[in-house]
Amino acid sequence: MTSYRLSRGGRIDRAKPLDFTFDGKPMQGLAGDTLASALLANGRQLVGRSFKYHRPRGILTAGAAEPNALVTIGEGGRTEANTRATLVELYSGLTAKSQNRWPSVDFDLGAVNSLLSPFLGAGFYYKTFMWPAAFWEKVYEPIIRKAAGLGRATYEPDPDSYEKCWAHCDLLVIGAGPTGLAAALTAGRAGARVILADEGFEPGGSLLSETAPVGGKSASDLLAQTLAELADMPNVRMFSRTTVFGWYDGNVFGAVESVQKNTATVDPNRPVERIWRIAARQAILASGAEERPLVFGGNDIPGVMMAGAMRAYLNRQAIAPGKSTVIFTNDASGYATAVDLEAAGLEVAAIVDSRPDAARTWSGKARILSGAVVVDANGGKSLKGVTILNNGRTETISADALGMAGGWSPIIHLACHRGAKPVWSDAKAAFLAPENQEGLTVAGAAAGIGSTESCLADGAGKAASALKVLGFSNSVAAFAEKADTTTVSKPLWRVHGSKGKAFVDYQNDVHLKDLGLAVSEGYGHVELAKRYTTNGMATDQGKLSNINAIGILAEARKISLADVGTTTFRPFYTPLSFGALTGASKGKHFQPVRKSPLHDWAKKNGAVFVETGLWYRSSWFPKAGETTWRESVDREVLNVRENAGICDVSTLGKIEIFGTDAAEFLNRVYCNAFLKLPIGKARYGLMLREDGMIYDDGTTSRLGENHFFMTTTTAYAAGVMNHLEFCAQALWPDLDVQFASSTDQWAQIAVAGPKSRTILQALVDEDISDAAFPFLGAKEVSLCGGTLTGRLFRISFSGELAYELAVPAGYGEAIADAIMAAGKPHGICPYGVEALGVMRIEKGHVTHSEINGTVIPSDLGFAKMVSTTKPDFIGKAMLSREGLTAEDRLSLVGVKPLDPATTFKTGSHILSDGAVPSLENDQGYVSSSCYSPNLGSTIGLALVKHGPKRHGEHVTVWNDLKNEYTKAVLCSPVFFDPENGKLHG
Amino acid sequence: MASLIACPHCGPRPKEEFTIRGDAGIVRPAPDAGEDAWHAYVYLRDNPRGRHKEHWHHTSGCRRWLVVERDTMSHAIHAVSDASTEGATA
Amino acid sequence: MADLAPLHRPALADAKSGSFGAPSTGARITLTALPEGHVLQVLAARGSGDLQDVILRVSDGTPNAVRPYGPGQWFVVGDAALSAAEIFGKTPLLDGRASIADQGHGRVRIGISGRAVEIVLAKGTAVDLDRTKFPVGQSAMTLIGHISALVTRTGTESFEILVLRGFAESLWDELIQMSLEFGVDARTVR
Amino acid sequence: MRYSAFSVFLNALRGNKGWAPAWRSPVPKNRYDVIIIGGGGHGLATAYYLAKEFGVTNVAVLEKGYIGSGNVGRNTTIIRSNYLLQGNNPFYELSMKLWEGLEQDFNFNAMVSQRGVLNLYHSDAQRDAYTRRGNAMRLHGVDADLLDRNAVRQMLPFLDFDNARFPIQGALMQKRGGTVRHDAVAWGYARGADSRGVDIIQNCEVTGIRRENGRVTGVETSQGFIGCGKLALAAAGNSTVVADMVDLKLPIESHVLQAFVSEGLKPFIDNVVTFGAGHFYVSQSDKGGLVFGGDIDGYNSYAQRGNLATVEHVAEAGVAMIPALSRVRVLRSWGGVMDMSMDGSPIIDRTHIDNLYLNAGWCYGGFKATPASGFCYAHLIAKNEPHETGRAFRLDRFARGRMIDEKGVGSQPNLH
Repeated sequence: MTSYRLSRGGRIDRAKPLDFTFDGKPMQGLAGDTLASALLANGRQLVGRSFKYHRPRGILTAGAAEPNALVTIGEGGRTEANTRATLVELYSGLTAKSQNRWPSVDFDLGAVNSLLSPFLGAGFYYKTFMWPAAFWEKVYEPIIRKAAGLGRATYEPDPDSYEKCWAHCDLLVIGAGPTGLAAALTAGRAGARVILADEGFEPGGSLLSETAPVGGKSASDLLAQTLAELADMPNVRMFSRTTVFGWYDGNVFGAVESVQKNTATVDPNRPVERIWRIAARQAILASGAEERPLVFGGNDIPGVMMAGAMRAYLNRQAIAPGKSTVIFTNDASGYATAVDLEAAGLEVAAIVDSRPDAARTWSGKARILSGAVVVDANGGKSLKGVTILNNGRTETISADALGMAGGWSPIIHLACHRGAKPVWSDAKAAFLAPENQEGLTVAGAAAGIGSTESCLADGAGKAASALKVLGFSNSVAAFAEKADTTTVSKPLWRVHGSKGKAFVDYQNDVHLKDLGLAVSEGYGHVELAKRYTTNGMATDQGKLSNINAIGILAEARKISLADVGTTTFRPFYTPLSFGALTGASKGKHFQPVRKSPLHDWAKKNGAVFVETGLWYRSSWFPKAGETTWRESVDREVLNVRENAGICDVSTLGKIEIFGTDAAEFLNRVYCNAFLKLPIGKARYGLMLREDGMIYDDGTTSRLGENHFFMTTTTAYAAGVMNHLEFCAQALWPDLDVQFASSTDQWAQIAVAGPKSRTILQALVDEDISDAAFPFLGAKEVSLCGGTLTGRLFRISFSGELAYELAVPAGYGEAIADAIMAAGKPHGICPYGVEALGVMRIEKGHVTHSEINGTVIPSDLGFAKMVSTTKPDFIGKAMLSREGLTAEDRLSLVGVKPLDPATTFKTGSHILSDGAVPSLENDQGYVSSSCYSPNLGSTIGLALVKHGPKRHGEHVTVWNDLKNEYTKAVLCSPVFFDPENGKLHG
Repeated sequence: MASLIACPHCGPRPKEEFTIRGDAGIVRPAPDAGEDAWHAYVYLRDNPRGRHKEHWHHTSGCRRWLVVERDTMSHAIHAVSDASTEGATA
Repeated sequence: MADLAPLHRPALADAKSGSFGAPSTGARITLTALPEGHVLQVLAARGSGDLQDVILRVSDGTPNAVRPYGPGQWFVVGDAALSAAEIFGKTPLLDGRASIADQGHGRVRIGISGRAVEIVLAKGTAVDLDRTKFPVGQSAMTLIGHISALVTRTGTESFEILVLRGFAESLWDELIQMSLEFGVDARTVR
Repeated sequence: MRYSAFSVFLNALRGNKGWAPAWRSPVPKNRYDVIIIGGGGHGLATAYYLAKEFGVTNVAVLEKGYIGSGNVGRNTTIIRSNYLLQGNNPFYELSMKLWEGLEQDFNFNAMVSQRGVLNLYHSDAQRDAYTRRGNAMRLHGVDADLLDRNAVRQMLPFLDFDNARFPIQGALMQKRGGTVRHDAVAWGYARGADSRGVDIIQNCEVTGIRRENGRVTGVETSQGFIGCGKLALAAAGNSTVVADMVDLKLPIESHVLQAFVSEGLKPFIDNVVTFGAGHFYVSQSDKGGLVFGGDIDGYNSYAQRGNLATVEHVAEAGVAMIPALSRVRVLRSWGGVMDMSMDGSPIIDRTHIDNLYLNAGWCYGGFKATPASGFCYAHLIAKNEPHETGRAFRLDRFARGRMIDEKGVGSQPNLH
């Protein structure tokens, strides 16, 4: 046969040819083709090689269950491996390549594995490759890994965009076949908000390939009329090319829409794929049924195809499966295909029906063999003929196509995503979804219904029922009730007497004998058999293979299918790209950016930024001529201690606290006293967790009788706010206290250094002399001649005379500029978080480097802050436990090298002088360290056993990762100005 | 679960808007309740298969702490209420 | 002592401005940085009862000025900037039944409108914005993508979004991205 | 029958008809010296070591489903011993040493593959924390290397180095870390235990624990009453359910953790890599699937399934780390029930009942611990004395204030 495309028929547009390539070879298809149908039209039956034995494989199905026709499509960053040719809508410029073959799909050296197949049975790798032990990783595993896998993924970045979207509806209808269309029509007419989702590029499902009349009309007319009516309803949304992949709690469905996968010219303004999260009040699953393959020798030879797929290709794309087709069936579907083949003028060599009493009126030309089976298909890279066992006699018929019709399995995947187990039905000879699941009804072929007319009726009827639940009282089913009269035949799980390999799971090359071996070795449980043989674990998730495997296991174990049961259906129904799941949150947009109101001010001043959570903070401000970051930081530190510096601390968490019980509340959430904090004063507070560990620290100021202003660390701002709300709402709802996060309201500026007061006084209207505004003062101030109100706090992290000035964020930059201007004559400089860190370490101030969730106040020298008089505060009760009062807890000390020319790093461990390195001898670790330009040495804070008692002890600071072993001495953590002389300036 | 939680103040909202703290069936003991009571409060959990009350914070919504009664087997949500009205009975 | 009034820097001063995305004209989205006037966060005291009418007293009386986002919690917004003293002056109007936190700089208002505005916002929020469920005047504090914001319907095809200042530019960029398929005109200049 | 290349060859010639069941399906005896509740990795390993190392062979493992149906069959297969704290570090290193000789020991190829585990860091604070951790590992003789950005880039050039929201600064690497074929671990231990006389009883759900005079005398099961001398719990996510039968309240919550696998690919990523700026870890299985996971969903659950939001977070972190994942398709997700303890570390201890033993609280780290957990638990059961290495995993450590909290997040299990 020169062309497999018939000259007439189909739903293709013969006026629209589309050029594409397969393995580099130019080919042409038509609009309305899938890649699979286009390949078939070009006479390309062999499209891939199997996973293990590298057997030649052709196209088996016309849909999502396809196990064989996996190809790599696209180029560069658009390369997509393992793409089902049956689902790809053909477009001009498509490039497709076969996979898992070398050098080519027609001549694949890997096929030698077929010869070794007796040694490569299920689980053989668990029994060998163990000697010599080192060989597994060096020899065996690399070979296995190279051989395994399917397609090759690209390392190039994806040039396209993706997005996610929410949708809401009264009724979600999954599948736009006859059942789904009837359901959508019923709900649409009732005025409900309907979403109808279908994975195909053309809605209609089985109606697209149905040739028999439906309810007195042609299927295509019925389809056209229904779609036209739905299109006119504003309350109905049609999602084409949209696969519903998962059913989640709260009746939320995940769906993926293929927006621009059908074009080589992608519009950058639109995503290529879009994830829908559909919140549906009710849903109808109208996903149809999957035809079962038959398990006989050589059932994987290219040319063997599902009978229903054959019919779909014939009627939708006008594709002939071959010159001479044999149908192997135990179901009516085989006959429907035969009818259509003959109607198209194609030869049907025989209909092999395994049922002895196949009493079907057959008026076609083809010969019927009742009670017969195909035991073996013959051929290599294409089908040559079939061997038939007919009442004890074998017979060979030559044929180049074989259609398999083993009966239908309802597609109930989604209905089982929330834990429900499928239920075996003897009447339907199928696993059905359990009934009465809230929010989801299974309808039509997915519920085991056979005829198209009954599916229409079922879809309409179940939609009407769902609408009733939703309160649409007067809905009318769009199609009248119609009893299903289709008879279900006894499934044929396997054919006995095959000579060739009879495949159960095509893609993973699991054949009949593998399942037998699993049972005899004790892996007969359906889950163990799956794991041992890998049946159902391929990219098709066993859509074709699982049911036959269960039948075969049942036979081998001599129990019923119901007792064997199924493996668990889990999301996703079909594989889903990382890109779609990620949406727009990629690259620099992985997480949002949070910018300080002084970000642009810092940029203007040359800051180098560092990511701090979602914020960017200024690290340091290099000046011309400075070549290392240390140079800049040292200068900033020395300048602050000598003159003054300005630092953006806007990222600290800031919380306004209101209420008549605000003071009482703070007294309970801090371990130190807050009840009597005077108005106009700030206090350092330590917040514990209920288990006694320090949670966060910060200063809280009283701005009014019932108004406090709390600051938190940058990292814990959100956590502290949640914690306060928990305490107020869940623990002590009787207290009158409210919170407003004002982190973003204020630009907060630290001005530190001996000249800070002089500089600030230039902006602040009120007197801020030491007498008027002493250490820990906190008040609203008038700025710039009364043009602005800010808040001034006399607090210090650097140990210098220092202030923090908060101004409304929009004025932050102007005020920072004004401070810089006022400070210029005094030598002010901007400083970043690095210099801030150096100064706080010099002063022995802790941060979350020390407050790491495992320290209690006494570990950090805060024992005296813990109130002994307050009746209750968070964390009080657990502090007295033995482990929290133990002598040997890691506690804060300073550490510095004996030789200032040597250094050490944070994360180094502390060993007693001369001790052998071991965990037993571990004394603690360096939690923070820096170079102190004031001391001319590296200094560190460390958490060390018995820390405070060991000042003066010589130790080794051990950093084996860097081969750095520094002799050092433990000391007070306060390295600089221990008398706090500078603080009071 | 928790694809959607029906916040009593805001209506159904997705899990992403919430912060989960955990067991809401335990009551903070009196300060002097003793070591065992405090140990039980901070560390021991019922962890039932079935209905379970939990504290969920509608962090990206109304910022209220809620008590969500949820089934740990089916993920069905039976009740959602504001933690303050749940009060000390939680 | 400097007595020059300091210059106000809008949060979206440097944000992307102009026309982006599809050239279509029918369903274009307009994104507008609204005036950084006043934003008052009003918090009811414990047991203060129904405060709906009381809250109105501190608003400028324009439609949709009062935006509830939870029990006893409102944002009151308006185009006029208010000084600290003016805000302080409003507190007595609440009869001690609620407190006011000035958020005039902490939160930024963005207007978004166009025929496709519901579709665009559905790319960020799980709130059902169908106009029958979310009529004009309705507000919801919700996540838009990864950012929390208060969404208010101000018209059949227009919404306002109130977002933390630090996230404003990030959200602005995301809203542009979400609108590309319809085409978007982004205006940062008031 | 001993497994070997030779036996595979010989059986192939005989049509693979000579293979015996990997383990028996015995009818339960009336009484065992030791009953282990839970036929997962830890239960089976415990039985194996009880028989092999301590000569205790009159042992039954009771499994309510099929063996390996819990977390050993649904994890991301990673092994490592990169722990920080003294209670954990030697224990996980013991486990690593047992992994290294496991296959030859139990004659089953579990595909232990020391591909190297890299934990990326993206900030100075993370680097410092990894410096502390790496040095703690080295103090115990565990291999650890701190790589800078360039070294990571040479190994894994396809990570996002140029356009990342949180740029990669380096990684802590444990070369000896890697992956193991998870199901095979359960099967190897089961086969090894069975061949030493242990009865593995599947489809046997424990419904009650019988006690007399303050001691356990046996268990009620779906297959009837079975007596025992000692009872050992190894029920992972269902630990509190079993402990409830003896009114033992545990510092444990059960949470769902999802894991994922992609479609099969030709070799794509060689190591185990964890993202430091989000929750994501990935490796590639011998079959070609990318096996990956993220954080727990955050709420109590026994449902073995999770929600879509977590799936999306995991994918977002994955693409942030490896942009080329964008066009790779995720095949399947599943969920395990994690016995999350209050400090993130496990419990191997005696209980208030003399002959009742507890092994629980593995959080999501139970798989890598399987050999050492089995070994130390067997020691405890056989000798009534904790093994030196697992001594810190006491049940009363919370009451005593001796938590082993690697993350420092305290008694909130969904943060561990």
